[in-house]
Amino acid sequence: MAIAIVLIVIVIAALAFHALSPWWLTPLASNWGLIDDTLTVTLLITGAVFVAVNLFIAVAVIRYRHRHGRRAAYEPENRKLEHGLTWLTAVGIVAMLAPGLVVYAELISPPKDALVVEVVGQQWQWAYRFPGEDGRLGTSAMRFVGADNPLGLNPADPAGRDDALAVGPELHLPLGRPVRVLLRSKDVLHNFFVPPIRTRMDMVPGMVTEFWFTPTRAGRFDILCAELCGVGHYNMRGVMVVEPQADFERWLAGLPRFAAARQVAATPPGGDLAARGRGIAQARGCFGCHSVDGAASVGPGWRGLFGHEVELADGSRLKADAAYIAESIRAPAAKLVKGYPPIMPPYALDDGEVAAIAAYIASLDGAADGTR
Amino acid sequence: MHDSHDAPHGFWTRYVFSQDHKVIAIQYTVTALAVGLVGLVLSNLMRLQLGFPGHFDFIDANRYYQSLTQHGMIMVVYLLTAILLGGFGNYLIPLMIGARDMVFPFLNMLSYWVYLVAVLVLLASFVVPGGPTGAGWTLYPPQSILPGTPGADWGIILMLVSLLIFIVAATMGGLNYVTTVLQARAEGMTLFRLPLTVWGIFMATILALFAFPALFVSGVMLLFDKVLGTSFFMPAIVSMGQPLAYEGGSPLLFQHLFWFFGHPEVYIVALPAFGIVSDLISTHARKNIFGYRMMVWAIVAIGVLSVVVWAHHMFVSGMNPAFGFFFAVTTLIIAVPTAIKVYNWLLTLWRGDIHLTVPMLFALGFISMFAIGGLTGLFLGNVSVDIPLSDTYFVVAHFHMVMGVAPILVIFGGIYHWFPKVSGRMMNDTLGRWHFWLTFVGAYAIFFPMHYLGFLGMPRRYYAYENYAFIPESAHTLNAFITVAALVVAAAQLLFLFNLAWSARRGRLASANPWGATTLEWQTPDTPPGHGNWGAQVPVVHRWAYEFSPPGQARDFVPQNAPPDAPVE
Amino acid sequence: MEASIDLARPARPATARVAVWLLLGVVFVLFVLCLLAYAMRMRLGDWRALPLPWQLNVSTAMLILSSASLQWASVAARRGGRCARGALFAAFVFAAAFLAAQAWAWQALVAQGRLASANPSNGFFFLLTGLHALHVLGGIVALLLAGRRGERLGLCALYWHGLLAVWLLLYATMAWLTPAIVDFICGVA
Amino acid sequence: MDALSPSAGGHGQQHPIGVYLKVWGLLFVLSTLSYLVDYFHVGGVLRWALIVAFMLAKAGLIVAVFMHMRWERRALLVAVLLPPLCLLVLAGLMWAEAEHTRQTRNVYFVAESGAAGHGAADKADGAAR
Ligand code: HEA
Ligand code: HEA
Ligand code: HEC
Ligand code: CUA
Ligand SMILES: [Cu+2]
Repeated sequence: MAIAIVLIVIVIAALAFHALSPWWLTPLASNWGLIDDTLTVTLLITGAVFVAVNLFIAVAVIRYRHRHGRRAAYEPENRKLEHGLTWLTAVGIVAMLAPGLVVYAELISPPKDALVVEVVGQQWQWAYRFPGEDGRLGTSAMRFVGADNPLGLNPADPAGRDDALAVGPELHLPLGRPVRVLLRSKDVLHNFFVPPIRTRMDMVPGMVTEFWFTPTRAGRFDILCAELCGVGHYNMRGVMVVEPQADFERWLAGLPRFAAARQVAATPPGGDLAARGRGIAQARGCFGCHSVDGAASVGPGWRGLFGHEVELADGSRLKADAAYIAESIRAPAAKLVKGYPPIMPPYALDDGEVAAIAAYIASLDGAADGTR
Repeated sequence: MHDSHDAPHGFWTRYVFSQDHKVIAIQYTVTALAVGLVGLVLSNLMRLQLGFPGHFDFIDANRYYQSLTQHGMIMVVYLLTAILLGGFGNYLIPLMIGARDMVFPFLNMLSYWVYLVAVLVLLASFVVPGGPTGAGWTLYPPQSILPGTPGADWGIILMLVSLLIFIVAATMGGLNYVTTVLQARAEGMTLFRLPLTVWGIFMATILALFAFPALFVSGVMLLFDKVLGTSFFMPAIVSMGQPLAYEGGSPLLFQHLFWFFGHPEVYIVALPAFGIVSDLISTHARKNIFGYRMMVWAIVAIGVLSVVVWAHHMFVSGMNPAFGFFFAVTTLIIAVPTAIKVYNWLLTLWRGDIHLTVPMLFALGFISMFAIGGLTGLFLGNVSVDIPLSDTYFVVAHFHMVMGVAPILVIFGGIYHWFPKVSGRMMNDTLGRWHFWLTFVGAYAIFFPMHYLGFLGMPRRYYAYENYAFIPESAHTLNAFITVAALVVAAAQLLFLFNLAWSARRGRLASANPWGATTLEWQTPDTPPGHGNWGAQVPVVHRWAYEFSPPGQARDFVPQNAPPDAPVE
Repeated sequence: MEASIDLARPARPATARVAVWLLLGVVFVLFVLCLLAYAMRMRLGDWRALPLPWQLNVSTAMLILSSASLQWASVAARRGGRCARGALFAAFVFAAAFLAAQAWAWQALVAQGRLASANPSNGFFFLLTGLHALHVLGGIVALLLAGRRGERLGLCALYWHGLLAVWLLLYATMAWLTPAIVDFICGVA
Repeated sequence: MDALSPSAGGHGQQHPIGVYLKVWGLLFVLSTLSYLVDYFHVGGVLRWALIVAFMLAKAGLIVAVFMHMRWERRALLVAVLLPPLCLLVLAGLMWAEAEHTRQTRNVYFVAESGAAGHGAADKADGAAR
């Protein structure tokens, strides 16, 4: 008996929860209202079945619970009933599936005139690339990745020379124009997920995946990584800024082009040491775990590190000098910083590179340079 | 493989290295529940972090991902698969089909000990340097074998080795169960007179035999990639700034192999639960199961179809987009035989004589949980609706309702139901009811709201959700609520453990057939059944397993082995 | 099933046969899945066919001989013939020779520097031969336990023939399967 | 007493309509599968192998059920025949999948460095497309 009441209460509570809950789909910001509609159709059908099933149990328990002298009916099967229910279910399924497939067909056929943007993932940061004037993205390969070429573009491909690079969390897109997003990863699986645009796709190393949408609402949207990619997964943040075409073009124009960026980054050692250090840290993926604004993320932040006291896991303290930094890079497990897990992989960098990184970390002090 | 198989005498051969299926079943069950408890504790560690982020600093990101992975893997493989096939399968198959034991008792024993080794290797990964792997239970490469993932050195290797060992154990057991069902049925026990429990376990075992090789292959290949540096799954990669020597492989290949195993796996744990719950409902509603043949065919159809739906886990994986159509269609087709099962359970209740015993409560709870979990599966199976929901808490809610809670409820129901046969004593009713209510209502409280976090877009496998603009403060409050509910439910399991331990020694003595059930296991001459199960004579079967309340009979059930001419008074 | 509890009866031969067939089914699925992965991986561009070491011909011959001897042994044992012991011994020797020849092939490849990691085709070679050798090894253990009774030898022989079939399939695939053939089968131009 | 009838009562030989429905559903699925063979442009020998396999399965089902072959055999037949069939499906799909991956590589990536192995990084002819 109690079970009948509880089931009825559960149904009522579920409906009330649905009606009153403040948690629901984020407001739509793309053309994919169709997905929301399909979801609503599915919700209505399944919701009705949910209510029906629970109420049926409740009624059955109330009517047919054991009482003295009651005896169950003997009824091995009832073909007409089973027949009918099977058809009913089939109809329900078709009602959900048909619209779903229609929408899917559209989801996988991007319009021809879409703006192409490439998103490149790496543990735990984002980078973006737009085609230059020729409207084409250059080819790439992992073997080209280096300090001066973080996205691994093919230097010999003329189509890639004018590609605009945005290395960092921020992606700008023009309002109202279809965007075809090509996705690529340098290391592991990631997933480009912006809840308000609904559609998304995994980023798979070794291949290029894609999806498309049209932004319909201006604003700043969180970009999340929605495929487990290691300890920093939950912290792989990006921002998608949707803005009018003119603003977007201004932003795009300000981006470095591949060929030019390479020249700058290739400053020979002995030039600005700290800048070289920054390049190395960028290429080696240090920023996946270390921020430079002093905030702690997966690893300790670098601002205010050099020359200051560090508390180690064993309680001892020491001053962070160049030797300590070198050791931290080459044998991170030797001296663990308090409050952090021993997850940093050892890096076999040569003395020059280590010195450059140390110089860069030192340069972060006192907000002298305003990096980021 | 031994020639003689007399009733064993010594302590060791009787209780430890026993070849008796009943003892092996208990060993499997106890071991599985023990690791299950570890899995439960891990889930609460995760919940503590999610509900009260930052308050418990021993749960850092590494530990979180390790808990997540081990929780998922333990629950799915080492608890559910092991307890349903190794525990329930072992105990019930021979008894229900009227056999004296499994056809290969020695192999059966070996299967348990190999399973135990798999468990120990798994647990060993908790103490190796770097800890257990934190790659998620799906173990997707490249991430699972690269730095940046906890346990990427020792942890993942031990995880894979443990899985391979587990598969060996499952195969040994599986060959045994299938052959036993095919070859050792008592006279008169046709396939279409088998209790649905046996059907469910039988089909699940066939699925296991053909699906586990896929996991085996992907596991071995992943080990090769990790240890020998081959590039089966690994393309050219720059990891943490270091170019690696891999080249040309495809991570998608692993995902296909994994899910070619993974989806049948979820039905491997669902089908036995379907079978068991059918028997519970029929017995405690004193009514024949409605549409028995349909139920059998539904089990077969689900088993078959479940092998061609795997890529519904990969709708956003970047696979060939044309596959979406195929897999959406096959996935939703599976809902039809599943729906038939739900209808037939419901129709079995209708016009029944429902005894609200503890096993029946768990069975009813199962229907409710399973229905909602299955229905949310339809969102996910419908490609375009899956795209926004994939890898969010909606998926977490779906699979906990349908797999995390529903079969667990059946396992509890089954334990309350068969405990009198296993131990000769009844379990305590009051404690059982408390256990049910806390678990059932608590599980709703934990997992129902998660669907809404999923709609909101909260991704799963997140250690923390700080500073995301689209997540309102209220969502964090909700998470705290869920955590509290999870702690309560976990604590409620202590009632169950206490009840088990206490009833085994002090429980009320049970009669041979306390529920008035028709199936053979209740008709044994001794309770608990002795060595060889049947005394001098194996039973002869005269009817199906659901002869409840037949017209013109004084009693409301007729055992399967009661002779047709002499109705039981 | 009369008075005495007949648990002493070993599994009926028919029963054991069902189990061995099932086992062969599982083994077959296992290797077919490997070959599926093989075919898919082959497609991905960086594949270079591995020139198979000539030792494989030796090992193939050994496995065929072993299989035949075991069949002979099982038939002879069932008839109560005397040659059973000799044939059984031969089966062991040939099986061991098979493993030795496989190991020799491995060693030859390693000596040429063709390690598993050099190319996916090498990786698959070691994977497939290794898994298969493990199955043969398992068979040898079972054979050791089987003794000399006819029906048990019959079961072992069945398993042996299964492994031989699997080996021939593996060998043929590694030797002759090219992307062009799969393209032809699948009709992709 | 009829050994095939589930209950002892006098239900006789009739097979419930549900079974026919079920089988009908299966037949429908098989037909869909044969149709999908065309949809995915599977060709060559595999195409005919698949189509024939599906046809045989259908014929088998019809013989077994609508022609009342023994129920038990059928259950086993289904359980034993279908896994290989499913493997065939897997085979076809995997091949299509590899093709898809290779296509994206050909379009977007510079060709792998080829037989020389890695290291020889500069064989970068953009003509690879
Ligand atoms: C016991 C385990 C179990 C079971 C039975 C199911 C059953 C189903 N599952 Fe679930 N699933 C999992 C365990 C399970 N699942 C797990 C573990 C995962 C996540 C793995 C991971 O990523 O970690 C998952 C993930 C998962 C996904 C991938 C989501 C994603 O990652 O994006 C999908 C997508 O299609 C899916 C679909 C379904 C469907 C359609 C069913 C169907 O079989 C359900 C059928 C049941 C019903 C439909 C309800 C009863 C029917 C009625 C009451 C009749 C009325 C109905 C109508 C009129 C329509 N599941
Ligand atoms: C059978 C499977 C099963 C079960 C029972 C559970 C039980 C629970 N799970 Fe689990 N969970 C998984 C399978 C399961 N889970 C899987 C596969 C994943 C995915 C992993 C991944 O992403 O890689 C996952 C992930 C997962 C997450 C997602 C984390 C993330 O994505 O970041 C969360 C978060 O809340 C969670 C919570 C819980 C809770 C609170 C419980 C419970 O506390 C619920 C309430 C408790 C019960 C209903 C009783 C359970 C009883 C037992 C387990 C028997 C124990 C033994 C005895 C009593 C003797 N689980
Ligand atoms: C996987 C994440 C990760 C990556 C990638 C990473 N680190 Fe770290 N790093 C950490 C963690 C965690 C700590 C703190 C624990 C410790 O000392 O090992 C740390 C500590 C350090 C320290 C000591 C900082 C202090 O506050 O005392 C230095 C210096 C450092 N890392 C430099 C680097 C450099 C340079 C790189 C790239 C070449 C790098 N790290 C890449 C995680 C990472
Ligand atoms: Cu990147 Cu998760
Ligand atoms: Cu699935």
